[in-house]
Amino acid sequence: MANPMRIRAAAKEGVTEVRVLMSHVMETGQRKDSSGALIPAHFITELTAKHNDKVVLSAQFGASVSTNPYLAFKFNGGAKGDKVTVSWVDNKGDSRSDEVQVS
Amino acid sequence: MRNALKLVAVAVAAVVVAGTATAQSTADDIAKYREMIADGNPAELYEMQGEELWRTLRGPKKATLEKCDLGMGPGVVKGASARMPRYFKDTGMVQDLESRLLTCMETLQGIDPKLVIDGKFNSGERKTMDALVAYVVTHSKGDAIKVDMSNPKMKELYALGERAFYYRAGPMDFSCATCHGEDDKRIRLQDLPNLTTHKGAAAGWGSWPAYRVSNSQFWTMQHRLNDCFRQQRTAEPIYASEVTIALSVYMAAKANGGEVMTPGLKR
Amino acid sequence: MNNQRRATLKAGGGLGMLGLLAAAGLIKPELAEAAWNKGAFDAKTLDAAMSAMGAGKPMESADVQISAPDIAENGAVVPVGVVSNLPNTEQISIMIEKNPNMLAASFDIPAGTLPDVQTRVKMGQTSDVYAVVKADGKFYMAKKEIKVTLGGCGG
Amino acid sequence: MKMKLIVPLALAAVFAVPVHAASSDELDMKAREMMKDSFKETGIAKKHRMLQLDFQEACSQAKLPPTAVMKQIEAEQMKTIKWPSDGKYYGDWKEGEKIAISGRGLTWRDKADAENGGGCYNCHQLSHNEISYGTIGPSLLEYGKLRGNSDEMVKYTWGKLWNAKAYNACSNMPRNGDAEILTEQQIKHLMAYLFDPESPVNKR
Repeated sequence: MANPMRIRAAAKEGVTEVRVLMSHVMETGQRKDSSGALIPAHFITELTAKHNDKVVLSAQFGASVSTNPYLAFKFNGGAKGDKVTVSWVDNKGDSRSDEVQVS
Repeated sequence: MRNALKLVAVAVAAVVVAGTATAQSTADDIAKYREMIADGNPAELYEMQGEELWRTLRGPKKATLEKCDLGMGPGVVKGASARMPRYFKDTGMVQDLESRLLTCMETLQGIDPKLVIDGKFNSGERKTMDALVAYVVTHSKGDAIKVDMSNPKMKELYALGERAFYYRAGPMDFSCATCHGEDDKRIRLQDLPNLTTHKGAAAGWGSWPAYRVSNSQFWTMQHRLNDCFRQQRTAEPIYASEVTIALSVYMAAKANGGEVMTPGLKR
Repeated sequence: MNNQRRATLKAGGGLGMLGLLAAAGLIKPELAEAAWNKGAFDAKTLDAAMSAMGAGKPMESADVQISAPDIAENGAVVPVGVVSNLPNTEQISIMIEKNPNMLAASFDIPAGTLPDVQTRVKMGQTSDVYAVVKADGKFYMAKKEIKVTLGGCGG
Repeated sequence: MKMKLIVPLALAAVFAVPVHAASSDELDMKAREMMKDSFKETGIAKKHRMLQLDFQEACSQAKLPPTAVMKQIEAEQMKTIKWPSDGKYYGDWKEGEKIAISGRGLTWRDKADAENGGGCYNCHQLSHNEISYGTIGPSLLEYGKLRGNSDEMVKYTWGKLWNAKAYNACSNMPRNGDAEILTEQQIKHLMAYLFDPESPVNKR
């Protein structure tokens, strides 16, 4: 089971900045283990962020995104207490969704 | 001949100056890089897991760690790691954070310390330890390093730590001092704190444990020391063994008064 | 649903599982609707990746800005931010020329979201990093070289 | 000398009160025990690695040993230097560069038969092209260009690469040849890297 994300969303002067840390190995499929066997690719492929019910960002990731991915973006509007939800799915079908209130 | 030597000296000086200029711009670029990744330390992910684990019923005794005494009273996490290693009356030993957590896991939860001591990094109970450490050290961030050196055992471990620090051995003749005994040195592009000074010890001790971007792992001080010895080409230090506590006391005492910046973010 | 999505589904790529999960109600439908552009992510050359994205040969634009360090202390974590000053920016993509798979990430920017994203990517070696922006249906780009250094004791 | 210490100390331990402050000799002894007991064998990193050679022990303090001791160590270490068996000092600078860059080998994760690196860049600046270099040792940029290739300079460099302790008893630099970190052939490659005019150490 995937570990939770850390999401921070802060509203300032009409713009909400969202910063997300995801817990994921982001394995490229090109690395070998100590016995020389290829470690299968395992990485987040898609991500969606919503402000209340509105999609504010959708992203596609490849294996070149760093382990424990970081993402920061901004959207107009958003007020203290609003809900920001971030969801991801990886290439093995694992998924995770977490939400946070705008501060 | 003498003139020729002088010429060489001038040429060397010129190279040194030119070298310093490029080294400076490289150092600035690296500083910029570090600044850009400073926000969003993945150690936070470990901290979240650690906080959860702290409150989770685990081990044969199905207990949490909420009564664990890290030296500030049962369950007090705030400021605890800033004061470690410290002498604990109940065990009669000087303990660093990891060895103290082992005591709590054993007494409260019934978890065998061997699972960690003989374990492998990044797996099993050592992985649990990583998360717990991340949780605890985050709650001393910004505090002053405040290690109580009044106990005679602390003093003895300091003296032993100092001897371990200068102990040269192995096929490469290295000691800790080889890399950490002088100011303003670096390995490759990584600055090496001079751990024999307050300033260097505060920078080094104060910024570990840390998340390492090069291998995407959170490293406790036990892990940091283990890898220093690996690179020294010595035999492997036993997890939470006396040498690891002694070196920790040596560094922490030198660092006293410095700022806790944990969890750090390292190459 | 665009052509890319249909083609990928027909090919039975990595999205089969997603569909199943969506059907089972395990993931929210809007997540499954987003199309992971397998062709672009699997592309081995810059041209192939660009064409799979429908970008062709984007023109260089000063309105696309990359914020990234000149030197990365470690290639495993290289911070890359992209800001677009082009009106109606719909999409921002980050590509690393010398990585085996050059497309690292692609962001769809709906109205109301600022064309300003930051993430971190892996780089195997010193390389040009491209920011490709789709605005008003047209593609633009900027590039910047990031040096990747070897570090530590190397053991 | 060390053996004699053990008996009185063991006795002292029996009568010792818990707060008794250990003397410097006792601490030295405890430290030696600690350096033995706190380590375990893993892979090729055997426990005997914790035992010290005489010069290692002499160089295990914040202060350098007295000049006479240093001179004696240097004279002994000088005897360990093996000069090239075929009289040829230079290999291939391209191979030398790889050795200079690699910091691998001899850790408990390495295999016994693995080829070790020289780890030169960990501590030294060498070529114009590599910006990631350490500063524990002096810059060796344009080594051959600046120093020339007189017999004296070539021999000194070979000797220094083989056993740095012959020239500075407590040098931070490993005894590459003497401790069998690098082979004679690898040292030849490093020599070429340092002296060859075509090497990026000398050619911009």
